[in-house]
Amino acid sequence: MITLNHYLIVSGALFALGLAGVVARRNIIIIYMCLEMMLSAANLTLVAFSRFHMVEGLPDYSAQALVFFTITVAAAEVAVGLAIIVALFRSKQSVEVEAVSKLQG
Amino acid sequence: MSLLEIVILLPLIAALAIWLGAPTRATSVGTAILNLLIVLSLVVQFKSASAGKAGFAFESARVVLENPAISFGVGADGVALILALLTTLVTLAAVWQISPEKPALYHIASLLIAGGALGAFLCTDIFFIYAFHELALIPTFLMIALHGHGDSDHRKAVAWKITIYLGAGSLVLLAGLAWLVLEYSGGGKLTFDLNALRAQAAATPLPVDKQGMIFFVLLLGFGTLVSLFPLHSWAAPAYATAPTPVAMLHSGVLKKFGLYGLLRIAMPLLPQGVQVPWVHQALLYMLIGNILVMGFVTINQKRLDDLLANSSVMHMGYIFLGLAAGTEIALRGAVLLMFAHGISIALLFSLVGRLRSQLGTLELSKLGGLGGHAPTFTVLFAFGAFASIGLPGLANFAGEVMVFIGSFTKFGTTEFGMLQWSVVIGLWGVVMSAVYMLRAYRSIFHGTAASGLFMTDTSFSQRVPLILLAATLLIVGCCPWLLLGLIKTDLAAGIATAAH
Amino acid sequence: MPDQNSSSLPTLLLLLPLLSALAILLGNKVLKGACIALSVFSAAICFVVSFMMLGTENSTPLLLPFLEVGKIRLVIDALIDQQSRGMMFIVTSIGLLVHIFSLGYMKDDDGKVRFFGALSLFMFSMTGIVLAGNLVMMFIFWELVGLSSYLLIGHWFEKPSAAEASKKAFLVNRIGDFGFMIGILMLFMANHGDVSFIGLKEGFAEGPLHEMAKANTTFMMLAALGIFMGAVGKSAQFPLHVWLPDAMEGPTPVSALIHAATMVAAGVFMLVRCSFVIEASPDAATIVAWIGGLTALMAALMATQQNDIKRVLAYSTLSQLGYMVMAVGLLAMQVSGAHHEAGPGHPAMFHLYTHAFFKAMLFLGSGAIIYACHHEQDMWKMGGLMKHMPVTFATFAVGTAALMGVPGFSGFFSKETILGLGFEACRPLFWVGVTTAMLTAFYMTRMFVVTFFGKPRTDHAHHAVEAPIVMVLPLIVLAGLTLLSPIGPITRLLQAMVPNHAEEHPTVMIASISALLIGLVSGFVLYRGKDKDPLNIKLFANKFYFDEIYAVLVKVLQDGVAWVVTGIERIFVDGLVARLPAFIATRLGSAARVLTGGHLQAYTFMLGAGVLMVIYLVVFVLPHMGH
Amino acid sequence: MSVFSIEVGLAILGLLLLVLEAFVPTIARRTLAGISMGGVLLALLLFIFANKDAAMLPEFVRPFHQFDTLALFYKGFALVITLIVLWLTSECAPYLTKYTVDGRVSEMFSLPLIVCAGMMWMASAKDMVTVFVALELVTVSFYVLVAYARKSALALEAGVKYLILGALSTGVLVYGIAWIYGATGSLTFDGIAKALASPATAKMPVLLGAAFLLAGLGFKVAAAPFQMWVPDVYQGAPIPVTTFLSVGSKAAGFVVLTRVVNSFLGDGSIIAPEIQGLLLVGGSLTVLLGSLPAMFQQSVKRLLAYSSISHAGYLLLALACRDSARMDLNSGGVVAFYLATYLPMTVLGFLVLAILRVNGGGEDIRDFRGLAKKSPLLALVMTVALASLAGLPLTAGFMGKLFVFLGLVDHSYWGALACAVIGAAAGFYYYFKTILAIYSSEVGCPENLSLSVFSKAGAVLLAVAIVVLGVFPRPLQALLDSASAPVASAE
Amino acid sequence: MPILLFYFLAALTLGFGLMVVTARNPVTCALSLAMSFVGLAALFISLDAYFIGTIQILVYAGAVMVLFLFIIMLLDIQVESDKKPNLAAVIGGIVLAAVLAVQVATISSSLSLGDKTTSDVALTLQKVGTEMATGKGNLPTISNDLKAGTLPDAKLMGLTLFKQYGFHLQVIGLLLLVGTVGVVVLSKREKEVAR
Repeated sequence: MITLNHYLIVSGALFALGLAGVVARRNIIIIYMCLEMMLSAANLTLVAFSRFHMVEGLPDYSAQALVFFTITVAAAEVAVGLAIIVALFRSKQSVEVEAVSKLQG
Repeated sequence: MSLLEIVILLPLIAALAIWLGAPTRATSVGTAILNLLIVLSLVVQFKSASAGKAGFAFESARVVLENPAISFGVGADGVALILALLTTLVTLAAVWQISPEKPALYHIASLLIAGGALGAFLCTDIFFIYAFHELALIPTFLMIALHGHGDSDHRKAVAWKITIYLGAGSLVLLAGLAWLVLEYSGGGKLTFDLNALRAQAAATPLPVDKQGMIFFVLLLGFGTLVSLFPLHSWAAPAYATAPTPVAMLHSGVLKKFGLYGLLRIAMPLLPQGVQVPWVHQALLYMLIGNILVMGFVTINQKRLDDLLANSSVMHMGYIFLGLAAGTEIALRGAVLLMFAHGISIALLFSLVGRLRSQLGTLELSKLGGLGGHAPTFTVLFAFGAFASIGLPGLANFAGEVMVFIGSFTKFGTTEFGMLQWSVVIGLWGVVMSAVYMLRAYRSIFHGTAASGLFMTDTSFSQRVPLILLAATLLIVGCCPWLLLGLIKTDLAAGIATAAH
Repeated sequence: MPDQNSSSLPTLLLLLPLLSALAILLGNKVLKGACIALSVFSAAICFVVSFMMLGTENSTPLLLPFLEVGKIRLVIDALIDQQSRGMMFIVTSIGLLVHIFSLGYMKDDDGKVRFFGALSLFMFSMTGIVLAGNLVMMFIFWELVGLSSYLLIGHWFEKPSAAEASKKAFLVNRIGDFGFMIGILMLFMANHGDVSFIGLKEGFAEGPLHEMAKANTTFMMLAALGIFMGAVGKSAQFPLHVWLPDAMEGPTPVSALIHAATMVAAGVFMLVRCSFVIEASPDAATIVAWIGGLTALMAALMATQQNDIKRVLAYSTLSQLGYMVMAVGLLAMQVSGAHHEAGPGHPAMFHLYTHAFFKAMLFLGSGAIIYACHHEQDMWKMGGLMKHMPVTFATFAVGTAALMGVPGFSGFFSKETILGLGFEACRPLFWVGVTTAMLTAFYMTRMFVVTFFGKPRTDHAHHAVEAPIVMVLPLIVLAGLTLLSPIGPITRLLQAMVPNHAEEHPTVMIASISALLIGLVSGFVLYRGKDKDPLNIKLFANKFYFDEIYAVLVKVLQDGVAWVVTGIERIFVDGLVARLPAFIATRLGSAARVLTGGHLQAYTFMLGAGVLMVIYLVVFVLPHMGH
Repeated sequence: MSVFSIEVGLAILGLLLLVLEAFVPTIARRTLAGISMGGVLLALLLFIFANKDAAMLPEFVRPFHQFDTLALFYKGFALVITLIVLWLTSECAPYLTKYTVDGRVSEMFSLPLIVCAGMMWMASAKDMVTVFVALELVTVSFYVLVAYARKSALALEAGVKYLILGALSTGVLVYGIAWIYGATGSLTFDGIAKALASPATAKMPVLLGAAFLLAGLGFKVAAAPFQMWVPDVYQGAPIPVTTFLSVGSKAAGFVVLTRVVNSFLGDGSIIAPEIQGLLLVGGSLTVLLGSLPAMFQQSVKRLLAYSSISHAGYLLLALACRDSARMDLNSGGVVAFYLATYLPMTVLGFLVLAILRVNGGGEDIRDFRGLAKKSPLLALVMTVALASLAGLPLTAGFMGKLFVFLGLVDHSYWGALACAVIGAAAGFYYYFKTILAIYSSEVGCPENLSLSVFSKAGAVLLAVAIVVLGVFPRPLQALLDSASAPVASAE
Repeated sequence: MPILLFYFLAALTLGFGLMVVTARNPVTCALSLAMSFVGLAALFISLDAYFIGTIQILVYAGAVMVLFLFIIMLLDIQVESDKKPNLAAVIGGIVLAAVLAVQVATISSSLSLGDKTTSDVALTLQKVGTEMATGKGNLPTISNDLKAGTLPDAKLMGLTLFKQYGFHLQVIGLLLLVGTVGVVVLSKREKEVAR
C-alpha cells in the first residue's frame, strides 16, 4: 500500500531535483522554475502531513491553508522575480548566471 | 561631582574641546597642570579622608546597570593615588614637550590616553576599569600610524601590531573578567563592583584550582597589556615607533594598567590563584623570560629607541616578580617600581624624542660626544638612565630592592626555591641593564662627536617638566616612604584575609 | 636607637657633601667658581666634624627613615663605633687633602666645577658607607660611590679610553654588587629580616644564624661569598680586578682618593664589618684568604712590567688590597678555627689605614710629577726628577719606603701584622705574602729609580719644575702622616684599626726583611741608569691577558648570546605568538573570500551544501556527541 | 488605540501612498517623504503612548498575535529603523534618482511602510503561518527595493542574487516548516514546544525539519554558511535599502529565530542539545566568516556587510546561551539588547557613507581619506560608530559583546568564545583601517562637503546614542528585563 | 489509492521534473514543469486535498507557467545549446540532490507515522458531521456534506481561511499588491526611451 513515506520520498526527490536544477542550470529563468518546483515539493510534504495529522477526523486544514498561502506567495514572487529578470535581460541582454558576477570578494 | 570624577573627565573634556577648536597647547597644558594639582591635593587629603577606612577613599558611584550591577564608581586607595600621581606627572611632561608645530591630534591623543589611564586607575568598578583602559586604543593607534617614526609602511605595520595585539589581549582579559564575575555571582546577581566582589570573595572563596585557572586567564590578558614574556613582542617596536608623547604615556603610564589590574582585581579576588603551583611556575618562567631574554635582546640593540623600548619590556619582569612573590614588601615594592619605572621611562623617551628631532638619528654608532654640547640634557638623561638601572637614591632602586627582599626571603628557612632563583636571575638582570644602559650612555654622550653632529641644550622652558620628573625620581628615591605611606591597607594581608 | 644628639654629627657629615653636590648640580651656572670653594669648604668641615667625632660615644643614630614595611625596616642609620670613626677620619682627612691638591691640579680644566661636584658626591657616598649601620644602607652607598667613581674616572669623557674605563669600572662593580646583593638577601632571609650589623652580630652570636651556620654550611658559605663578592668588585680582587688599572684614566687626585685610599678600601672595610659572616664559614674564609693572596701576588707580578707611573701604583694598590683581603680571610680562618673572638682592631684595617696615607701620598706625588711633566705618564720618558722636584722626591721617597715596608715606616708594621697572621693561620699564604713583599720592593725601586734618578729622557722631564704650593702642601702633610701613623698618639686615635695582639715571630721578621732587601737590591741593580726596561716579560706586561680573555668572554657569552637570543625572540617568540596567528587569520580570511566569489551558481551550491551540512550536523553528528 | 491598529494603519498608509503615486505622478518627493515620515513618526508616537495591555487587542487577532514585551520591543525597533530608513532615503534621493528609470524614488517611501508593518507582524507571530506570510511580505518588498535603482548594474545584480537566493531560502524554509509540522503535528510555537517536550515524538524528523527551518531563517539573518549573499547584495543595493536590510531585516529575522529557538529549546525539549550545538557552531562560523574576509575589503559598504555578518554571529552565540540563573537577561533579551545597540552604530556608518555619496564621494575606504580635515564632525561620529562596531568599551557595541561574552563564559562554551575573540580581534583591524583613512593626511573624500542641518543633527544624535548606550545602558536593559521574561501569553 | 496510479503520478511528477532540470530548451522546461505540476496536483487530490489540487493546476500549471512561457517568448531566450553546461555546477547539483534525497529518505523511515497508509488514518466524515450538527452549530452545508460521506474540501478550506486566517489572507492581498507594484516599478521603461 501507499504509505506516507511514499509521498515524503516523492516530495523529497522532487525537492532534491529542484535543488539540483537550481545549482546546475545557468539560465536564471530555469533556475527560477526549479525554485518553484522545490516550493511545490514542500507543499506536497505539507499536504501529505496534513492528511495524516487529522484534526477531529478531518485533514488538518491549517496546514493546507499554509499551502494555499505558499502557492499565492509563490505566484507573487514569480511575478516580481520575472520582472527583475526582464530588467536584467534589458540591461545585459542575457539571463545567464554569468551576467551577475560583478559583485564579488 | 566628586573630585575624582573631575580628574578622570577633565582630560577627556579637554580633548573634546581641542577637537572642537580650543587653543591646543594652552588647553592641554592647563588641564594637565590642573589635574596634577587636584591629584596632589587628593594625596594630601588622603590621610584624613581615608581615616578609619580600609578600602577606598573619596568614593562615589553612579549606577549604570542593575544586573549585571555596573556603576560608574570611583574611589582611590594608596595604590590608585600613586598611579594617578604618576599619570598626571607624566601627562604634564608629555603635553608640555609637544612642540607647537605639531598637529592638534598630539594633544588630543595624549589627553585621551591620560584620561583613559586615570579612569582605569581610579574606578572601582571592573567594567569601567576595563573600559577606560581601552579608551587609549584608538589614539595610540592613530598616533603611531599617522605620526610615528619611520616610513609609512613601517609605522602602519607597527600600529596594527600593537592595536591587534592589545585588542586581542584585552578580549582575553574580558573573557577572564567575565568568568571572574560569573563565578562570584553568588546571590544570583552579577556585579562588577570591586567592593562587592571582594566581599563575595571573602565570604565564599572559590575552589583553589578554579582560582588558578581564572587567574591564569587574567594573567594572560593583563600580561599582554604589560608585555609579559612571551606576549611582549608588540611593545618594543611600538615604543620605538610611537611619537614621543605617546611613547611616554603608553610605556610610562598605560602599560602599568595590566599590573594594576593584577594587583587590584586578580590578586585580591583570587587570593590563592597565584599560589596554585602551575600558575606560579608559569608566571615565574614568564617573568624570567622578561628579565633574561629581554635583557639579552636589549643588549643586542643598536638604536637608542629600540634599546629603551626593549628595556621597558625587560623591567616589567621585576614588577611581575613582586606580584609573584605576593609578600607585603614585594607588593609595595612592585607598586613603587611601577611608579618609578613610569617616571624614568617617560623622562627617557622625552629626551629621546628631542634627540631624534635634533639629530635625525638614534643609531648608537653614529652618536657621540653630546655630553659636551648639552650638559643639562646629559644630566637629565643620566637621571633617567641611572634610575632605570636601579641606582640607589633614585626611585627605581627602592622598588627593586623591596621586590628582591620580598621575593627572596622566606624567613627562617634556607631553602632555595624557584622564587629565589628568579631573584638571582633578576639581580643578574640588573647587571645586564647596567651593561646596555652604560653602553648607550657611553656612545651617546662620551667620546667625541661625529662630524656634523651637534645639538643644542634644552632651553629653560623645555627643561621644567623634565626637571620635575627627575626631581620626582630623586625625591621618591630618597624618601620612598612619602609614597608608600599612602598605602594604608596591607596589600598582602588584604589578599590573605580574602583567602579565609 | 634614635638619638637626637648622637645623630647630629653624622647627619652633618652626610648632608654637607650632599648639599654641596646638589648645589653644584643645580646651581653651577649661577655659582660658577664658588662651587669649588663650596666643595672644598664642605670637605674641610667634614674633616673637622670627623675629628670631633673621634671623641664621641658609640651609638646608632637613625638618620632617615627609608622604608618601613611591616616588620621589615630599611633605614638609613649610622653605626658609630671605633671602626667607623677611624675610617671616617681617614676618609675625610685624605678627602680634604685631595680637594686641596685638586685646586692646583685641576686649575686649567674646563670641567673643574663638575669635577668638584663629583668629588662632593663621592665624599657623601663614602661617608655613607663608613657610617652605614646596616647592609642595605651600605649597599645603597656602595652603589653611589660606584657612581661617583664612574663620573670621576670619566671626567675626561671625550677621551675614549676614559669613557671606556669609567664604563668598565661601573660594570665590573655591578657584577660584584650582584653577589653582594645576593649575600645581603641571604642574610636577610636567615636573620629574619634584620641586616643591621649589630643585629647580625647578635644573630651570629646566639640568634637564628648561630644554629644555621652549623646546620647549613653551604648556605652560610654562599652567603659569605656573596658578601665577599661585593668586596671583590669594589676592592678589585681577582677576578674582578681588571677595572682598577683602567680607572687611572681619571684625574690623578681621583686615583689618589678613590682608587687608592678610600673607595677601593671600602671592600675591605665592609669585609671587616661583616667579618663574623666569613668567620661563620671556614670554607668561605679560606676562599677569601686565597683570593686575597692570589690578587696580591698576581698584581705585584703585573706591576713589575708596567711603564705608566700611575699604573704601577694602581697594581701596587691591587696588591696591597689583596694583602688586606687576605688578612680578613686569614683572621677569619683563625677565628673560626680557634673559636675565639677577635679584638676590636683588625690587621686588615691597620694596613688599610697606613696604606691609605702612603698610597694617597704616592698618587698625589705622581700627580705632581705628571703635572710637572705636562701630563706625561710614561716613566721611561721621565728621569732625573730628583733635582727638579726635591719636595716631591722627598715625600715620594717616604711613601715608597712605607709601601715597601722598610722597617720604621708605617707599611712595615701593618704588613708585619698580616704576615704574622699568615704565619699562624696558613703557611702557604704566608709565603705568598713574603713573595709579594719582595716583588713590591722590586717594582717600587724600579719606578723610583727610573723616575727620579738618571738623566731626564725627554724635554718635558727636563723642564719639569716643582708643583705649586696647593699641591705640594698635601704631599707634605701626607708624608708627615705616613711617618707618624705607626706611632703611639695616632694609633691610639685610630685604635680600632690597630690589632692589639702583635706577637712577633722571628721568622716573619726575617722573611720580610730579606724579601725587602732582595727586592730593593735587585731593582736598584737592574734599573739604575737604564733608558729601557732590561726585562721584558710579556705575560706580566700584558696583565696575564685578563683584558683579552674578558673581551672574548664578553663577546661570546654576552654579545653572542644576546645576538642569538634576539634572533630566537624575533623569530620564534614573536613568530609563534604574533606572526603565525596573524598569518593563519589572513590566510583563512583570503581563503574565505573565495566563498563570496560573485558567482550565483557557486552561491546556490553553497546554500544547498550548507543546508546539507546543517542537516548532517544536526541529525547525524550532534545527537551522537552526548552533550 | 491598540498597537495592532497602528500596524494596520501603517500598512494602509503604505497602500495609500502607492496609490497616490499612481494617480498623482507629479507629486513632489518632499511631500511623499513628509507624509511617510510623518506617518511613521506618528505611528511611533502612538506606539509609545498606546495602551500596551494585551487585553486591548481585538478578539480576532489574539489566536495568532502575541503581545509580549519581546514583540513590543521589536515593533518599536521596526518603527525606529523604518523612520531612519525613510530619512536616509530622502537624504540619498539626490543620487539615487540617477539610477532609477523615472528619476523618482516614490516607492521607496511607500514600500518601507509596508515592510515595517510586516516586520511588526513578524514580531508578534505565534505560528508558522503568520511567520511565513509576514516574512514573505517583507521579503518580496525587499526584492523590489534592492533592485529598485536598476539603472545601476550593481543594484540590478544585487537584486537578482537576492531574488534567487532568497527564493531558494524560502523553499528551504517552507520545507522545514512542513517537516516540523509533520513531526510535531502543530504549526504554532506553543504546540511545537509541547510536542517536543513529549518523549513520544521522533527525534530525527524533527531535527530534519529544524535543520531546514533554521537554514531558511539563517539565510535571512546572514548566518554562516548562508551568508554569501550578504556582501554582494549589501554592496549593490542603494544605501537606505542596505541599511534596512542589515538592521531591519536582520532584526526581524532574529525575532523569528528567537521565537523558533525558544520553542525548540523549551522545557524538556528532546532536541535541545542539537539545536544549541548548531547555534554554537553556526555562530562561531559566522563570526569567523564575517570577520576574516572583512580584513581584505576595500569598500566600506562591503566592509559593513561583512561586519553585519560577524555581528549576526555574535547574535547567534547569544541565542545559543540559554537562560542562566545568574543573569536577568535571557538569550532573547540579550539578542534584543544587542540589536538595539547594533542599530545606531550601523545606521551611523551608513549615514556617513550616504553623506559622502551624496556629495559625490565613493564608497571605498580610500574615499574616506582626509575626512577629519574636511569635516571634523563627520570624522568624529564615524570614529564613534566604527569604535562601537569594533566593540570598544564606552560605546554601545561593547555592551552587547559583553553580554555575549558573559553568556559564553557562563556556559563554558570555550570554543565559541575563542572564535568570538578571534573575530573581535580581526575586527580591530578592519574597522581601524577605516579610522586610519579618516585621519590620514592624504585626501580622498569629496572636497566640498555640504551637510544639511538635519543630517548633522542626526549624526550627532546617533553618536550620542552610541555613547549613552555604552555608558548608561540601564534604561534599555530595564526595557528588556521584562521583554525577556518568560513569554507572557496574550490570553 | 491504487498503487499503480500513485507510481504513475509520481513518475509523471518526477519525470517531468527531471525534464525541467535537464532540457536545454527553456520552452521545453516550462512545459515540462507544467506537466509536473499537473502530476503533483493529482497527488494532492490523492491525499484528499481537492481544493489545493485545483488551485495547484489553476495557479501554478495555469497562471504561473503561462507567465514563464510568456517571458521566455518575450525575451526570445535561446536554447542553451551554444554553451556547454557548467560541468562543476552539474556535478555539484547531482551530488547535492543525491545526498539530500538519501538524507530525507533515511530520516523519513524513522517517522512513526511514515508507515501508515491513508486507510490507517481514515477520515471519519459522518462522525464529524454528526458532531458538528449537534454540537457546535456549524455551517449546515458542511455538516450535511459530511453526513453524506463526501468531503466538502473547498468549503472546509474556505472556512479555515476565513475563520482562522482571515488576517493572513489580507496580508497576502497586500503582498500581491506589493508584487504588482513591484512588477510595474521594475519593468517600467526608461523615460527617455518612452519619449
